[in-house]
Amino acid sequence: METDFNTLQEFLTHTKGIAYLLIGVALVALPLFWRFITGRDGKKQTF
Amino acid sequence: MGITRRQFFGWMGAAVGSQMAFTAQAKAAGTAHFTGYPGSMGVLHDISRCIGCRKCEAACNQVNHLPAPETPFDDRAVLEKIRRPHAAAFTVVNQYKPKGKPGPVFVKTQCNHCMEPACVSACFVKALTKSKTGAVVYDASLCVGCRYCMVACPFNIPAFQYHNPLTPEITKCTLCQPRIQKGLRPGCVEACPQEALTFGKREELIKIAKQRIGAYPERYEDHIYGENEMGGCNWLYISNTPFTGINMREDLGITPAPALTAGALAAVPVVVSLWVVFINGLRAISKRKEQIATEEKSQAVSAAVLSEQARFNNEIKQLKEKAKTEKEAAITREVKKALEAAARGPSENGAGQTPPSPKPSGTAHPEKQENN
Amino acid sequence: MEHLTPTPPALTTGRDTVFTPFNIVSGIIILIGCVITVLRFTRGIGGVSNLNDTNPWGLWIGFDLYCGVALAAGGYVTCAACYIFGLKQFRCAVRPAVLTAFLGYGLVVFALNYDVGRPWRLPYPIFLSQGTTSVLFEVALCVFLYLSVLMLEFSPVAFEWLNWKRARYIIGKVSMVLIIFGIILSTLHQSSLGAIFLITPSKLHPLWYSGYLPVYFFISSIFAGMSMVIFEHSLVARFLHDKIDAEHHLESNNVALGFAKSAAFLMAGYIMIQIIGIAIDNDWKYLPTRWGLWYLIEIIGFVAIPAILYAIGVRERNIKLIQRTSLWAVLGIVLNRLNVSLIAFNWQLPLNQRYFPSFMEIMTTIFIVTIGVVIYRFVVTRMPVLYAHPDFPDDH
Amino acid sequence: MTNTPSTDYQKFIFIALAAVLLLVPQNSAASQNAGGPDMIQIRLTGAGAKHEMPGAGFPHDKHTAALKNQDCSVCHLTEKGEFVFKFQRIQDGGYNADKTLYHEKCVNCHQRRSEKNLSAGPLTSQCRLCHSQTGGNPDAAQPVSMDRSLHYRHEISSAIHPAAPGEETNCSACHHQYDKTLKKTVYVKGKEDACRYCHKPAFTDNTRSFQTVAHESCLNCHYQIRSKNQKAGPTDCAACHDATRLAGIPKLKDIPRIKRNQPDSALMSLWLNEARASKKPSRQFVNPVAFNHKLHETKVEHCYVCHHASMETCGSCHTRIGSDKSQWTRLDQAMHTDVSQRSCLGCHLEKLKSKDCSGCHAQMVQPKFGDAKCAKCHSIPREWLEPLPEGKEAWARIADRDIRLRAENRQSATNRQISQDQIPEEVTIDVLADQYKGAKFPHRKIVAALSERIQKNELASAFHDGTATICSGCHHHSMDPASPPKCAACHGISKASEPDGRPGLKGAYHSQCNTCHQQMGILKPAATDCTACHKKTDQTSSKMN
Repeated sequence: METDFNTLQEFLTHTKGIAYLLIGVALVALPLFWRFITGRDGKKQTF
Repeated sequence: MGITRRQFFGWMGAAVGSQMAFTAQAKAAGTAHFTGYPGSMGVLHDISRCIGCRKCEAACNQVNHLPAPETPFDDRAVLEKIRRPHAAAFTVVNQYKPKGKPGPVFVKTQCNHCMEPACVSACFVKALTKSKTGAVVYDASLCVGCRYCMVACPFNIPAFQYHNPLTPEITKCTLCQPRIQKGLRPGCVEACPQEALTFGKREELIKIAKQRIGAYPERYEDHIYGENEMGGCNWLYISNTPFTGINMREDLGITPAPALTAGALAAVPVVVSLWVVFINGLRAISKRKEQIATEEKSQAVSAAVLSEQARFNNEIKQLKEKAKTEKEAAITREVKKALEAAARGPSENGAGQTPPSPKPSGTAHPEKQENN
Repeated sequence: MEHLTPTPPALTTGRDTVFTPFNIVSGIIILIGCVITVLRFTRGIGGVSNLNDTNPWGLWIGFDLYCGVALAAGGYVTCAACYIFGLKQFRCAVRPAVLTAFLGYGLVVFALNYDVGRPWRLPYPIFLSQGTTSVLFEVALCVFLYLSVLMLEFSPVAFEWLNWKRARYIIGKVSMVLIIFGIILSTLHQSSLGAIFLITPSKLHPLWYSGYLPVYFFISSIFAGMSMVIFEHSLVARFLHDKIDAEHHLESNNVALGFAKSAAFLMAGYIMIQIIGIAIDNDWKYLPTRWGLWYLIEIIGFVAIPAILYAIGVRERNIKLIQRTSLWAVLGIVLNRLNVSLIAFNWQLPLNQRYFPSFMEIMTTIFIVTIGVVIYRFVVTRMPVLYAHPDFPDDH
Repeated sequence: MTNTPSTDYQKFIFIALAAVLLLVPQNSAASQNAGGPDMIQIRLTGAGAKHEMPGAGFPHDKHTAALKNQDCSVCHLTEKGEFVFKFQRIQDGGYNADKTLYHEKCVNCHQRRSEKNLSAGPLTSQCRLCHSQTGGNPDAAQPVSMDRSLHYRHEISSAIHPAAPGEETNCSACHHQYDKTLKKTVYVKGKEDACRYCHKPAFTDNTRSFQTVAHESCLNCHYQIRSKNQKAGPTDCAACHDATRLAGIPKLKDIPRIKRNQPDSALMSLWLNEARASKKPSRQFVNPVAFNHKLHETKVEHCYVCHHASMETCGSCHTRIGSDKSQWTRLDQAMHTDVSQRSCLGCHLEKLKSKDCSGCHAQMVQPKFGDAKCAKCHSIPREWLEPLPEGKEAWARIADRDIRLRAENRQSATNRQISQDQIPEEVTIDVLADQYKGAKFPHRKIVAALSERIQKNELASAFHDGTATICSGCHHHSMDPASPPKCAACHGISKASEPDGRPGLKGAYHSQCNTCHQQMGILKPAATDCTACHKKTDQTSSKMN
């Protein structure tokens, strides 16, 4: 996998691609973590 | 170079972390400076040499199999009007008559093949890519036809087949990428009788340009157009007249186009992550408020109940006391009566009857109190 | 299910004859639209529009997309107010707002089919080749996802109408997730529509070009959404009053007051950041020019004045004034979006190289708006949008 | 981008709405004030100046034309019998006073005239008609030059009278010096200087600016002569400042020299000066230059071209180490800089840009100081200076001798030129013929034409003194220009330029021919008319795919 970039465009294509993946990760992981935090607060909280 | 779908999914795992943080050679955004593909090719257009013969236009037309023009290429009357590249011509030569110049000046216009192209940065399907040869290459098989590349291009180069209803394409100079890959020079360069166009490695071209400006300081403007404009171009220009006077904007700045939107795009993941946090937080707060409100309400209710009960008990107590005293009084009275009666004789019957207890008022029911 | 709705008198007369004035006018427009559609796909974009190589984007992007998306912001704004900030009194405004947003986005995508060269490739950026460095990629992704989310958000209404209780129950379960998704996606692409023009500092007039463009677009979309909700309610109250149940009727005034208050304050903040933007880029010198005058007309005439009128309306509880102001504010947003995408774009070009939409472009836009109105009318006269469904009371 | 008028109209409305033209008030004024050479921009400065409006544009000739039968006194006051060319005042009265003055007097006059139905300027309510952003057009007003021709006409004019009667020449009518002890200007014969030495661009040291002087002195004189019904110089703006009218001023030929005791020739050498002063033979630095002053006088418009700060010799300020008067520019720097027209090298390089020279020279790398052939000017041989010449005459003799020798050299150079039979009559250039046939190049004819131009020019013939110097115009870098190698020997036949920037053969041919034709103004055949030089072949296209 290429790690050395010659153009800003190449560099950004690479990093923005990862950023979009991380968005997906954030959307799943953060709510789950919130669920974990509030898991014992009481019955029936969606998040 | 680009991200393939396999890579995309490949990164899904732990690779993401290592990619970002631990690759030693990878340049970090803060200090990164990119100098383009080493050895990429370009063309130096010496405007002072151009005579406006339109041989380059003819060659371009022939090389790219474009439709024949309305007027033949040796008809110079078209130069009377300023033209721009369009679907049927990837390059055009324009004639300008700048102030203080005895004769006209001719400028060839085509894709400048930017080092950091705005069109490539803008394309949302990667139909435009920057090739290692220096060419900005268009892939019609991906193009949706959104024309954002045309909006983004600071030089107004990409054109569109507006009259093709179903399969319109973006058209622009290809730097003759297929010819370059065969080791040939671009068609226009080959056709130029004046050698106003010089094809070569970009680094070499800059040296040649500097050499010419140094050798003929009186003839040339001391500026290589395209050396730094919008992060630099693979197509370079030197001129014997100020560029602004020949429709070449000198106010474009040196910021490469991708850098203009990089910041806004960088905000996207941050906004998403923090929105998730904030929205949850806000909801939690408003829920908690609701909860507290409910609790306070029920507390208030039970407090009210308690105080009412106390009042009731008190009343009962008072009534009881009253009843007691009344009873006692009655007893005493009855006893007295009985004694009197006994004294008079046992002739009457109702003597043993208890007095009626006072009926508690309707306030006694705690459940009903809530409805008040 | 018709019997469930309060029977509207207007509709009863409508049943007798199809040729109501509304139907005739919209019918003609739709007919013209169909003709243009055929022309568009036989003669090409150039055959029906004045778009050219120097002005690649015209009315279809400037109005249909830019204004359409901004005015559909009511959906996420109302959802956020109701479910995130817990302002329950806005609950009755949610469904109409979501419907408007759904229609708005649907029509935006519909309009894109005219504007892009090969519309059937519109899914390409999402499924085939991701140009991650493009702001347009982000917009495309967001619009695609948000349209899906809006469809799901709106689906309960359809399910109630169709009386699909099971589906209605399932969708009710995930409604909160949908709402949060909707808000995030809206935030992103409302601002990204501004970010689209970040790449054109040399073409967009400096008074409109700013590094803050995404922020401007986001903030203005919020009060655009609020104004649109108020405006829509005033229209509904006038033309579809028989569709509104008592609760909605009562609450719509509260909605107007609440949104007008927030919008006024947001507009003040928006003006502030506009001024800051000018200061940051040192664009003062452009203010005493003709473009500066035009800019001031937009900012003072269509933001500051509506903000003040909203404020007065709220203080004096003058619903009429608020409703009238909402139209003004909506026009202001339209003006702003047109300025950024069309009027102040390519401002340095001489007049004869500037763009003006063709008749057919304008007709296409009118056609698309008409479709929106027709569908809206169709939906609210049949589905439980403006009133609570008796079988599903007080849900959501 | 083609537009029918109707869409243009639509666009106009659209943009007009967008730009809200209706609120911008200055359109009509702009066109009126675009201005010719007579447009004066009135913009008051001074204490308390508040510019609420842009300056006012004042079309002077329009006013003189409108007041055709009246003289300058309508607007200008006189002092000591001469007009002061300020409006209605002798001296500036400060910003506010002058502002009021302009507003009252201008508008009153306009008012009076409009009441009489005469043509009149803007009135009180029409501020923007005068105060527009666009007053004055810098390109319209050209400076007039008192060149040798015009100077001579003033010298011999019988209408002009010298300051003191009995003087033979008119010099004293204009030239003067300020005598500090007498505190007045006096005329000193033989010490006439250029006006600009004292009259600077702005008012300095109690001396009027050059512009003021030029107007007050010239115009008053013209006016007075005319009032005696004699033929006089012009008094309208355009006559001196309009490009076309300036070009129409007749130029005299064979103008006699200006007489100011200047030498015919001068020996330029500072070390020699020093050696003479100390009477000691000095170590020679570089051979002195014999300067043909008389010849150079005819090549420039006026003395001021070279004598830019005084009529003294160059060396009086530009000393060997420079002086504060020369801002530490040494003589050698002053004479060899290529950025100033006052230096020898700068002026000679400028001459290379003329049509006759630039055909070859525009394509040559511009010579730098170090590349110049020093001995061409520094030509006085050492032995002529031994023993050290004593006295002015001895110096002049040496200079004259050198100048004479150079003239002889020029003559013999013409004779030495390459003989006609050495020059091929016609050359066919067809190495690269494909789409077009080879070009027939009339070699001898072209050499003859160039030689003729060289011989007509003293400077050119002085420098083209080698047998075959002319050949190197095209056959550059050739070791023996008389028998040059083929162009293809150095210029690659592969159609591509070399990495060092050397053009390929096709580029070399075309740019050589075309550049020369364009530079020399030979527009036929046109550079783009391929078939004027080449016959088309049947092969319709070059090998390209």
